[in-house]
Amino acid sequence: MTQPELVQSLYQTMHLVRRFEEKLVELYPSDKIKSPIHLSIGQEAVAAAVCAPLNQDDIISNTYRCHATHIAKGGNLNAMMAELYGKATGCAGGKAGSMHLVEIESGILGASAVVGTTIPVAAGYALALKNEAKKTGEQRVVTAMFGDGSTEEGCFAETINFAVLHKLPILFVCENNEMAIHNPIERRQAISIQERVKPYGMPMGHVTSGDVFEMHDEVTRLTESVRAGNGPAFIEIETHRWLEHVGPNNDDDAPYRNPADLKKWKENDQVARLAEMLGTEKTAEINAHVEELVAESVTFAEQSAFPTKEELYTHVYA
Amino acid sequence: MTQPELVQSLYQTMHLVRRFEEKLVELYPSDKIKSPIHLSIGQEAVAAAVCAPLNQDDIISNTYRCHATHIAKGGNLNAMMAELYGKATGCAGGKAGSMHLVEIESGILGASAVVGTTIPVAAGYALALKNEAKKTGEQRVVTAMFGDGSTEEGCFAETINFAVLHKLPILFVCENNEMAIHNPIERRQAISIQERVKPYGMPMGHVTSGDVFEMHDEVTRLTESVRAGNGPAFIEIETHRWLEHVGPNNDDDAPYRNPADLKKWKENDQVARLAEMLGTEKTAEINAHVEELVAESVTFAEQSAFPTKEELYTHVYA
Amino acid sequence: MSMLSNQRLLRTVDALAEACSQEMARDDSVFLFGLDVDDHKAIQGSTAGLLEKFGPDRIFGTPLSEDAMTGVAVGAAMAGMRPIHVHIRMDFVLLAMNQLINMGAKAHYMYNGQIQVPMVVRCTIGRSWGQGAQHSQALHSMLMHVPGLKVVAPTNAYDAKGLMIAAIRDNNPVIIMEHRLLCNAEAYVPEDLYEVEIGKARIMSQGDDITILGVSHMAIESMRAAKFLKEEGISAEVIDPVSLRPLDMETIGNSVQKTGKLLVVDNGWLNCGLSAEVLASIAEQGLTGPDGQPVQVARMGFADTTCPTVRCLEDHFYPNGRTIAAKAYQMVKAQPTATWLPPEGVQPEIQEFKGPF
Amino acid sequence: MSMLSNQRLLRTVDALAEACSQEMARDDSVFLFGLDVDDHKAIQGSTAGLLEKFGPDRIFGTPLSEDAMTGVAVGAAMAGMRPIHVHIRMDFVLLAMNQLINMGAKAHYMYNGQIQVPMVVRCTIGRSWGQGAQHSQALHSMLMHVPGLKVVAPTNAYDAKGLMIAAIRDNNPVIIMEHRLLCNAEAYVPEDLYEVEIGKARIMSQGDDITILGVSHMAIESMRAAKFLKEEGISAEVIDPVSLRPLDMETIGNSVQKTGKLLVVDNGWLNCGLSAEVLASIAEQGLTGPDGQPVQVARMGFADTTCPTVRCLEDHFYPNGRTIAAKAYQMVKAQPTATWLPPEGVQPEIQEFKGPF
Ligand SMILES: Cc1ncc(C[n+]2csc(CCOP(=O)(O)OP(=O)(O)O)c2C)c(N)n1
Ligand SMILES: Cc1ncc(C[n+]2csc(CCOP(=O)(O)OP(=O)(O)O)c2C)c(N)n1
Ligand SMILES: [Mg+2]
Ligand SMILES: [Mg+2]
Repeated sequence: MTQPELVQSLYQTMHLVRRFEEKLVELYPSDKIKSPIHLSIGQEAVAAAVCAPLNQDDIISNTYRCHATHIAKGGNLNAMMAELYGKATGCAGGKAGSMHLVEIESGILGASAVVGTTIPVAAGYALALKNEAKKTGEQRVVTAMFGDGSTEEGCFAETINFAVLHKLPILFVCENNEMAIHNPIERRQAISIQERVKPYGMPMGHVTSGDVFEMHDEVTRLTESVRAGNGPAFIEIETHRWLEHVGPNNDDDAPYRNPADLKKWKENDQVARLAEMLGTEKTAEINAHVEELVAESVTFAEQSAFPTKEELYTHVYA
Repeated sequence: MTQPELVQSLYQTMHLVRRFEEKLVELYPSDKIKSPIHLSIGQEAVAAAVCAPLNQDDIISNTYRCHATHIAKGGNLNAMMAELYGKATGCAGGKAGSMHLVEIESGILGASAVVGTTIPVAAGYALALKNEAKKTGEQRVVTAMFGDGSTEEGCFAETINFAVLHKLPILFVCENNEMAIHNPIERRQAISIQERVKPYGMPMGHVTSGDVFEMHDEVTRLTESVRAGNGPAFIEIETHRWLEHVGPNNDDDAPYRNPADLKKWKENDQVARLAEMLGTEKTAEINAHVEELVAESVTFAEQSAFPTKEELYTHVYA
Repeated sequence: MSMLSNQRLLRTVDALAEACSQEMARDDSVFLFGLDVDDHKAIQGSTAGLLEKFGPDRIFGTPLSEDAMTGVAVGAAMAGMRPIHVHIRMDFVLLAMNQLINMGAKAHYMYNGQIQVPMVVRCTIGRSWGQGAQHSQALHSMLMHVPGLKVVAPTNAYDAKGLMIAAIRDNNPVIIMEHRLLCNAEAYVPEDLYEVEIGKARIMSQGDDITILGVSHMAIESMRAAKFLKEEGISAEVIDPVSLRPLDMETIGNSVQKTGKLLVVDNGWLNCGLSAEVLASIAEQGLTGPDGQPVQVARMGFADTTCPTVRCLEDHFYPNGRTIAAKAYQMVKAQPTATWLPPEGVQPEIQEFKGPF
Repeated sequence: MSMLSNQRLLRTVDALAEACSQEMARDDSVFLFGLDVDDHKAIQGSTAGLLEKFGPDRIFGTPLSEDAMTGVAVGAAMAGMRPIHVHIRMDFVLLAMNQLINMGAKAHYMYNGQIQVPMVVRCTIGRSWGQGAQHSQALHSMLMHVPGLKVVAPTNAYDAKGLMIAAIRDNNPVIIMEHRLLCNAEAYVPEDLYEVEIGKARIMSQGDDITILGVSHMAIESMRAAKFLKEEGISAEVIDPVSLRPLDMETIGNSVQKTGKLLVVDNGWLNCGLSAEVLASIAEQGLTGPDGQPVQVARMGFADTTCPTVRCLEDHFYPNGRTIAAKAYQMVKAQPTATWLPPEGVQPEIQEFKGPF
């Protein structure tokens, strides 16, 4: 991919995430979306960068804050919006909602609302892919997304140890927004995530700049290392959540917020930055396309039917 | 304590542990002790060193492999043996057995047979003692004993983080015999315990020599640091289990054993070493006393009654 | 509810906060901790004001480490403190099962009375607004299975305060199961400190034709059902068990001997659940109704599925006043296929509830 | 048990190892892992020979990390593998509850069928030789509570092999609950691959006077009871449920309609347990005996206490053939205070069992 192509591709992904979620902000007061939504507005660069080096049949594993990577990994936008509406045409027929988005044909492993749970699950998937590669000769990779808070759960330490021990094809991505709900990281973690993880000897990255290109380069380097069979890698990407933890609102003046941080990160907005790089014309073209996609997803969701009550009893057992 | 006093004291403790457990080895085939026993023969130095700097009202928290520290911390030997026999006069009236020895008046918090469980429990106790010290001005300390295997449980990582964050008065003691049952540490842990713990910035020790004096000095230094209010400390003490994981037998020729290791550690036996330092006369005197204590505990246990069946229903709720 | 002076209308969450505050003032061994207990949302307000009053040593947020934090509560309790550990959803208690069950429930027995574990675990059952599979579980039946644990489930502000105080003073691990939809429900609550006895059920409304035992939010739905039934001339006795372990089988038994019919409506799954326990206990005792016939029994609860997210399926996942009334109607009329269903009613706590959480 | 060719007398553990070995040979997506599965003790022999045959990629020990290892099983299963995760004691499953219940049980439903979780969890209930509070728990009732999970409990080598094969081939998480005292019990086992259907109970001995449902080791004790009762002229029908979730209420229901009496003997606690579920289900259905009277029901199980270590208390913690017979005698004779107790019998698996583990 040439540099201009990259700029365009990253911009398109980030802008789509941004606009999709802004649409949710707009729609939410209508109460058509009856499920907790955890938005990634402000954090779009991470998703765009992380998914860029992934193939469709690579796997991404998500937390409840999963809209951005769902989109970036290529999840069907209509099925996604329909899922948020709880419609039968949703990616999980309305059973999942925002917190459990899934689309296995796009390599999107179901998300979980219990913090940390997906980390070992992703490692288990990676174990299977390591096994598969012995037969196919092709190493698919698993990218495990999680927040800074997840790393406090015991299963994080357990999984890192296991993954290194078994040289699993997994990239651990810690999306560090320095918050778990309203609780700042320094009140939860005695030492930095970098310090904790470094001793495991995995190839590591740490992007503090918020620069989507730096994220992209680091993630690409590490993903390729994983794909080459070098075992797990780890990257921590610093970012900032602009809106409240859950829901569509700003909470700029909530006591846990540091306004200077928010200001700094907003000034560092990668969506705006890349728009500028692309120029008004190109941006307008992409934007128009994005608006269409988002509008179409809303129409699709609105026009779809709710599941029938028989659906309550389907898929309890396989 | 003068150096000769220290030698004598450490020897007496170690020898008592050794002889008590050798007595168990002797008794076990009689089937009078009907409970899994996890012996510390070969590891006595750790218990002696760890308990040396502790006061009676300091707390030790144990795993199922708890005979050695139970004795070293000053647990009543008669009540201990009676407990192994399951007698009403046992330290827990027969309800605990070998794996859950307890004697709160000697500062011995009950042991647990679920690996890792006692680590956060010990931290919780330490939290209470930190609180207590604010009122009394005296900092009691908690010494948390655990094996190398425990450090793989998620709660270990969770607890270390919490203890450092809250500057808890706790000394973590990892008794590293490099085995979890028959599974060697290198097949379970991707990196060393030292590497994993070092980043937390606690005062640390690592005794690899098997030398009881080195253990003693290190443990003393760290215990005093904890007592002085500097927060948690961590020590890893390498050692070797001479007998099988559970039960009274040798398993020298089991496939998981490295005979060279066993030989090396047996040649490094601290009980024998200190006996030599003390000279035959002093040793004989102590040994005679120890034999009496052990014999008395057996007599006490044998002569005690079993609990009545009503005891089944006592202490379900407080 | 006994009459105490200085009653005010309080929300359940305010009553909980008041109970903690008064107990923390009375006994400095009490402390409260858990994720998010000290932020500005204060667990729906149920921990509001505590930080200001008691400072960060006695009320503090924790890392995301439910397993170890439960162990910390156990250990602190062993040392004589009285921790209150808070989970914003009961689903997360699954991470704490080892400490709760292998240590908390057993320590007193295993150590033959030498050690006590006076700890409280607060946890909220989620419902509505697409809480979905992992934020809506009610796991009381699992916990009730274990000797050494106590489990209570307040359904109003009065009980919330009284049970919280009783739980704090209890020398055993007590799990307080709250319900998200009941957080803001108001009731008269005395200013004074008082205990609601753990182990006593409460008759919410007297009746002769059928006994309905409603657990947690289902106590509210059962009261709605009773209202519907009244219009059909059926008088239902509604019982709120209040305490789940120990469970007041005496009060339930007395009621069913009067009515001859029992419908247990659990706020949880049926299989191996509280509802099974109650039915089994009645059958085992061979209790009979006023006609000398064995008590007729039935149960309702969560559908035997995972909880779906979308409202239209969720509506069928939970019993409600109407479906409860319909079932009771069938039982009382002895018409198992009767299709009477009350008119749509209001369920303000559901209809007005808007997340996002 | 159906008759298949090439039967040999095998211990339960050998049958389990054979089942795994044959399935691993048949289907290379099957792998087995867990603490100590690959050492020379081989989980009482139940994993013996697998390492030699299939190598360390398909059978491997793990770190002590039950929570994450369960997650690894879930994830590998999602990817199409068929993991078998082994716990040497069921008590340790409490560390795995979050992954088992929040992910394993729910994924298929929550993701609307897009994902399957074909995993097996093997776990052994400990008993005797002072296993005590934390090495003796039988937690099947907790797991039975959860939609999405299956739970089976083989009591002989034939079922052990057939259930293991069925569990491996099942597309859901299946928990296989074994019993330490039954590890070495022998039964005739076909060499061929066969499945024992998950969801079907087995009538162990026919009878007319009372139905005794015995779970896990209690199936053995119930057979002992039936023998004692026979000498008193009482004919007991003993049923081994084999599968606990799904539970074959049809077979149980048919039996109690014939005998009019049901004694459930669970190998676990009673409160909110399997025994409660069975009694509730019978009562709910209003089943009657041959005399048209409601079925008379009772249950036995672990004492409502933590398990003590010393043998003399442990003996009272568990039901046994004699106490089961005595209870059944009271029920059949309709003499609730009858004190008949059979003579001391032999329980070789208990009397001969010597730890140390
Ligand atoms: C096991 C568990 N504990 C607590 C919660 C409540 N909770 C939901 S989101 C969250 C914060 C997680 O923070 P982080 O991992 O940093 O992710 P972020 O929300 O910042 O993206 C918490 C504590 C939960 N869902 N699961
Ligand atoms: C949670 C848990 N998992 C597994 C076991 C089984 N088990 C008993 S002892 C043991 C080994 C523990 O090793 P380590 O912590 O090094 O202690 P050591 O026995 O070497 O003293 C294991 C795996 C257990 N008791 N608890
Ligand atoms: Mg975060
Ligand atoms: Mg070890």
